[in-house]
Amino acid sequence: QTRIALVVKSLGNGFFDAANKGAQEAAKELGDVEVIYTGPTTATAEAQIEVVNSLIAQQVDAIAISANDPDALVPVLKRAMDRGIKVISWDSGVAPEGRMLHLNPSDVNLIGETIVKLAADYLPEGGDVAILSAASTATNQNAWIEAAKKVIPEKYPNINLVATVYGDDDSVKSTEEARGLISAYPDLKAIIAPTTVGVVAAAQVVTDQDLIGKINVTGLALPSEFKQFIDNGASQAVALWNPIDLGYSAVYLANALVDGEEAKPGATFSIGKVGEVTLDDTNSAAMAAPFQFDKSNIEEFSKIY
Amino acid sequence: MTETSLHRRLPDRLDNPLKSGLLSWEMLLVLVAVAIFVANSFASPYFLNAWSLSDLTFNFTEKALIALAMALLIIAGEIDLSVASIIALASTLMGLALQFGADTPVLVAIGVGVGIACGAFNGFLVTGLKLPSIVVTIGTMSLFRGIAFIILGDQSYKGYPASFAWFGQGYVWWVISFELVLFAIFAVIYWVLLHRTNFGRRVFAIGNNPVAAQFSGVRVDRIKFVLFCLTGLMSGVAAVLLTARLGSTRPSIAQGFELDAITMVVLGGVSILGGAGSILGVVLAALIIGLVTFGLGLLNVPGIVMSIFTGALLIVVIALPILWTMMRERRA
Amino acid sequence: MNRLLKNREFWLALAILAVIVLVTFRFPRFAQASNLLTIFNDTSILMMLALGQMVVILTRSIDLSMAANLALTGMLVAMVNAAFPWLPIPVLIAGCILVGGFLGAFNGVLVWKLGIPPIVVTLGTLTIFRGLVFVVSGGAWVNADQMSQDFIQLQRGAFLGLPILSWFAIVVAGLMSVLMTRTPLGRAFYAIGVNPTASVYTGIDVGRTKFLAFVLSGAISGLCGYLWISRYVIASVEVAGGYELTIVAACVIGGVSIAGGIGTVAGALLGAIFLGVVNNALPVIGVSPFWQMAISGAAILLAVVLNARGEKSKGRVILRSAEGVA
Amino acid sequence: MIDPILTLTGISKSFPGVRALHEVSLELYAGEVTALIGENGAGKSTLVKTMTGIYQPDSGEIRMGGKVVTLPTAHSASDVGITAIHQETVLFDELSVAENIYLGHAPKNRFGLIDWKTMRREAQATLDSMAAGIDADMPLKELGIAKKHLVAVARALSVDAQVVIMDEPTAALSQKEIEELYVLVDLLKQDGKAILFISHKFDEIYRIADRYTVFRDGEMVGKGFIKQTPQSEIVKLMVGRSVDQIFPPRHAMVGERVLDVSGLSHPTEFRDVSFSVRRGEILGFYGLVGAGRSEVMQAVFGLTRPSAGTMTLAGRPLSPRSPADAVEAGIVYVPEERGKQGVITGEPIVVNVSLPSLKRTSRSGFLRMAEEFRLARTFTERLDLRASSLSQNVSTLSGGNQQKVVIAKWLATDPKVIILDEPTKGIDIGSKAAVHEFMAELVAQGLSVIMVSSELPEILGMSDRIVVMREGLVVETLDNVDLAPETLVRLAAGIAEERAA
Ligand SMILES: Nc1ncnc2c1ncn2[C@@H]1O[C@H](COP(=O)(O)OP(=O)(O)OP(=O)(O)O)[C@@H](O)[C@H]1O
Ligand SMILES: Nc1ncnc2c1ncn2[C@@H]1O[C@H](COP(=O)(O)OP(=O)(O)OP(=O)(O)O)[C@@H](O)[C@H]1O
Ligand SMILES: [Mg+2]
Ligand SMILES: [Mg+2]
Repeated sequence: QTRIALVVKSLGNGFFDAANKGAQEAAKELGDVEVIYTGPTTATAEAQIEVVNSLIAQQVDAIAISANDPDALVPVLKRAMDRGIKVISWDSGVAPEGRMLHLNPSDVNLIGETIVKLAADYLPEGGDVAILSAASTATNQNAWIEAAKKVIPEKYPNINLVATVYGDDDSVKSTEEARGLISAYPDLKAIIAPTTVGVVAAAQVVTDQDLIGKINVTGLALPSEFKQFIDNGASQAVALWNPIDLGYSAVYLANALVDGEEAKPGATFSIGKVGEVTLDDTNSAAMAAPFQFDKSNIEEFSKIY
Repeated sequence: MTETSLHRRLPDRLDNPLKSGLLSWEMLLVLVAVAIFVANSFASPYFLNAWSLSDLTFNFTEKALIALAMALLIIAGEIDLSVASIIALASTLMGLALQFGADTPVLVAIGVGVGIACGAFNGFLVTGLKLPSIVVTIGTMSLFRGIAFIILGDQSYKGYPASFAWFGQGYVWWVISFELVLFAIFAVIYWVLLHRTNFGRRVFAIGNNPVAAQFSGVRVDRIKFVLFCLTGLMSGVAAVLLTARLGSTRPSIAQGFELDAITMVVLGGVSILGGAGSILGVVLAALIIGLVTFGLGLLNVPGIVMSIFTGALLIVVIALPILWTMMRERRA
Repeated sequence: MNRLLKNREFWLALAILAVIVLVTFRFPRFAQASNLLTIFNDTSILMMLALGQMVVILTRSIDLSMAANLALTGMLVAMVNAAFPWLPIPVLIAGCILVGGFLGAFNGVLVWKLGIPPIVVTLGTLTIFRGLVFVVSGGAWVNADQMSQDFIQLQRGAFLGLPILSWFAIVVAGLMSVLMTRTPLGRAFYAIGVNPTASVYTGIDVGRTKFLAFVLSGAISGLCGYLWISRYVIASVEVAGGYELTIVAACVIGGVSIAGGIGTVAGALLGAIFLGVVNNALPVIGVSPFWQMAISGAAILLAVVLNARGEKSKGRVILRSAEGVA
Repeated sequence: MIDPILTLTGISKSFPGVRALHEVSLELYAGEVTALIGENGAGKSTLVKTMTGIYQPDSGEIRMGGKVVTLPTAHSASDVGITAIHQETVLFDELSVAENIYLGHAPKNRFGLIDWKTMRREAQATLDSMAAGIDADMPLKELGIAKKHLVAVARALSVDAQVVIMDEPTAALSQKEIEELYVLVDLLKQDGKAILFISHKFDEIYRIADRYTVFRDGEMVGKGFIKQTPQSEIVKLMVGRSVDQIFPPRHAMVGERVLDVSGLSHPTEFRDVSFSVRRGEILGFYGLVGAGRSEVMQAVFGLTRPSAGTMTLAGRPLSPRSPADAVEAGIVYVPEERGKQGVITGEPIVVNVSLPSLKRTSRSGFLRMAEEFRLARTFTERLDLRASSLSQNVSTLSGGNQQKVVIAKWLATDPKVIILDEPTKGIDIGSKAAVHEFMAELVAQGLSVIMVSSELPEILGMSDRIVVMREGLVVETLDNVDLAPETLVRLAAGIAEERAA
């Protein structure tokens, strides 16, 4: 039997629970694969290292991790690889030397562009926007924000990014930061929150302060958690990839490595119903473009994840 | 006094030290540790493996190093809640030095030096300005980590040299890691310091009764100051190890370490009111916490569930002797 | 006048005013009534918690389990609301206060009957309560979409122009100030902090009074559990993680002496507001959020140093000429 | 004959190791003052505490107006009408004077809330009726010890009680304040209250008491009407032996000056204190409790920094910044509060004794237990310490033996000057004599001794010279030859001065 550990940033997060659903599905399809869904309860690198340590001791066959820190986990994951464990990262990656391949939920540049586009689409005249991110150490968010900053002058010159703040994926901190943005930038037109925790907090603040219609909250959100804010108009549209597919793919990739396939630039892996992915020269692969949710489809998707 | 008075000879002690040693707190902790060890071996087939056991030690050595010095501080009746923040600041400044091309010895010196400086700052506020240590270190806890945030913001430092990484990842021999060896050495040093030197004797005296200790000519403030510096020093050492183990620095490093270290100290039989405790107890408590966490980890039980166990252990272990004497008194 | 200058609360209020004025120079909109009311509303929960903590600290104890208590009652009430959305909110709030009070009573009994130091008791229950959050919820979060609208909206309604949440803080502060200044129990909290031995001579049961202080802080934590969850509309294991020390910090800044016996309702409120203003003012004047932590740390230290200056006992007064000026 | 208001019968109370009260009885009558007399430690205060609900008697019965009452808390005592001024000040520094008076029985308004206005008014009225000259709004911590005592008196009077107990109420008061207290006692008598008055001062007792009861070693040994009993008889009852205490003969040769103190001052505690001690001399410090003698000694010992003044020890200037400095220079201090300042309870005898001498018993900083035991044995056996072993915890020793541990600790450091603050306070008569003998031996060996004591016989019996202090000032330094006890009492209480004025 192949044992694959799906390590997440923190337990309890709806996004990761959905990913686990996909992972279990993949395990069933592959047969003879057991998925161990685990992670710390606090989203810190140190806690995740303890989890990885115990997985190494259990001699699992593969670890698929969404990391709380791109660098701090490298040494322990290296040690895992030294002990013959296949290591991949997904969602939030680790530095290349700490994993064999990385599965991006989507193309980094594409996400960066999408989150800007979501705001710009509803701001024909342009205006001030601000970003409310997760932890300042979050790999994927930082990459997306970089990409977004690059795309603004090229494609959306009338969008003015005034600030980037960090809510640490903590609802209190995110709420406070959102309030801070609103009071510091009276002309703010949109808040972009590329994190499922932050986007809910920001939308709640906008709702509470009666700013619906004045400030549009957008970013990456889980439809089931976010539906009410599309409904009440605090947000016009948000985007996200399918976390179920993400977990599903991570298990497929990990299993492929366990079966002896090699992760090298240009290699192609097939992932069941999702199709196939090809590794780029940093051994990363990207899944589909983010999917957009608005009034027309949120109802339907909120029932799925 | 006068020639006529007949002196009775006072014996050194009445009871056999061996016997009282067997009935001690440490003995209880040893039994608990052995029981958990055996339980773990039965619960998981992966537990009894040299490498597993070696990996296990990484989970607690840094906290336990701090706990050694914290034990002395708590025995003296003070406390330091800022230790985790000292780690963050020391690590950040090491990372900063790295950007300027510092090599391994310099990095270590900076980590340890910053630790001592932070400890001295705490010590000055407590002994110089006569402020309660608990509120002082709640303040410096924010201050030290806050400075780390100011320096680093959302950035991180990485690219520590391999020779530096050895401190947190290297093995001295076979499965014996450098961290473990260092912890063993420090445990012995602190044991000697607390139980076999004048300094340790005075620490106990201060904790038992700071007023009487001062009235007996003990330089209470000076000793407390040194203890804060020692706690800072150990936080600096822990910062070196942790930074080396993670291979990178973020300002959020070592979050929550302070309460874990204090839990080890209290579970180790050190009285939070000061005046009593032993290094052996603290080492055993660290081991117990490490064993339980790792054992549950092998069963993929989340760490937080284990915190219920530690919390309950903490209370039960202190309540039991009290209940015991209460029951005996009632019977009498 | 002389009395006023010796008054800690007066100086703290002045400090807060100074911060507001300074920020307003850079940023006129800051001092607008609406913004100040928002800050007040944002700080409401911390204010209530600080009041609960103050009572415990007055009795020479400390309650490190308040945040974990809040998280546990918060998770419970969120789960109950998700399962039985028809239960009226006042019933839920009463339930929260009861559950929180019960958890506080657990602390209190250990302190009272077994004489275990409060810091050890609450360090233990801090981890136990938080672990229980995970156990009762199975680690799953309760999200906004699972909560009823009443549950979320209650504190957001307005009364006389103020959000209900602010009213909660005002009512709690009012009740607490009556309790602390006008009832024997309130005075007993002070008395056992100032001089436990003498308290016995005046007929105060020291252990029982401490127990009641823990029940009170627990009940307030429970109430805040509901308010917190419905405010941030998410219940998770991590709720208010590390907040216990923020609560203590608010008290310390507000001039509550960790040695017991000294502290007022106004002081604790101002301490909480000070933290609120600092946290709110920094982003507004464009100070990087990364400065927040260091600044609140420095503020705590400053407050401790200043309060200690005021408190420093001048020893006994033997010389007649020195009487009254001590 | 009238019936007593309050009757105690067969009251016993033991503490671990001490039998404080054994089958004692007591009656108090309306409109009369009963004096309770007994040596230190006779059990007087313990009885007061059992009558006010602070201690629970092990056996015995308390009747109030003929009915048996139980007093589980201090509240229940004031409910049945018993109030007390306790010996130690049991007040609250951080609270206002008014609240100190009314804590626990504050007036309430119709909503059941504390009525501060009434409370302040009534507190002020009570204070004014005593001519105390205290503002009820003041924080208590701003008052001196005498005024604090007046607040304690006011507190007792604020309870509407039939029985008023006063445990050494005059100990810290000046003569003028004492006179006012007498007036107050008379008023209470006229009101028909029963008063229990505890005092060591016979002039006082003969002045205001109607009856007396004498305790010795926790037992009631006699009672009667004061007017019909001569003082000598009462004293005989008290001590159970002839009055003259035997003090050891002195063979010391008084030599050159060892310690010189001049102009020592402190902002609030004492001013312009000067004295000197010679080799082989015992210098006595006399004064009422709270005269500031301890504070002066603690400044000499480096615990507090004086604001002015100089000290020289054996010709060399001395300015200790800490007790450690003082010990190194050769000055040691046996504090008044043994439990809090003297011994480290929770540690064994040997550790207590060796603590200041660790430098000598250790080798390069490492402990040598054998050396410590040798040192501890040498000095504790010299003092004839009663203990089962040197590893016995000091907290299990009796007060006198604890005192011996403290003295042993200091002798081991080989000091030049030893300061003893109330060295025989709370020590049984046998041990007292031992301590006195030992002091004589110390000076015979060439040490200088400073002895702070509030006990007249001790001061007169032991000292070569006597410094008298009052309210933080040195009033007089006298050679102890043919001194009348009255002279000292007058100086200490300030009577002479007031007459002159
Ligand atoms: N709480 C206590 N624990 C142990 N022993 C006590 C306690 N209180 C009093 N004692 C002992 O009981 C005995 C009687 O003490 P008490 O205070 O009643 O004496 P007293 O007659 O009031 O003396 P004084 O005149 O000095 O005030 C003493 O031996 C004392 O040491
Ligand atoms: N201002 C005060 N408030 C409360 N208690 C006081 C005050 N001043 C003195 N006391 C108490 O009175 C006792 C004696 O006071 P102090 O030591 O200052 O006087 P002293 O002259 O040294 O008397 P002695 O040493 O003979 O008791 C102490 O137990 C102290 O606690
Ligand atoms: Mg007495
Ligand atoms: Mg004294």
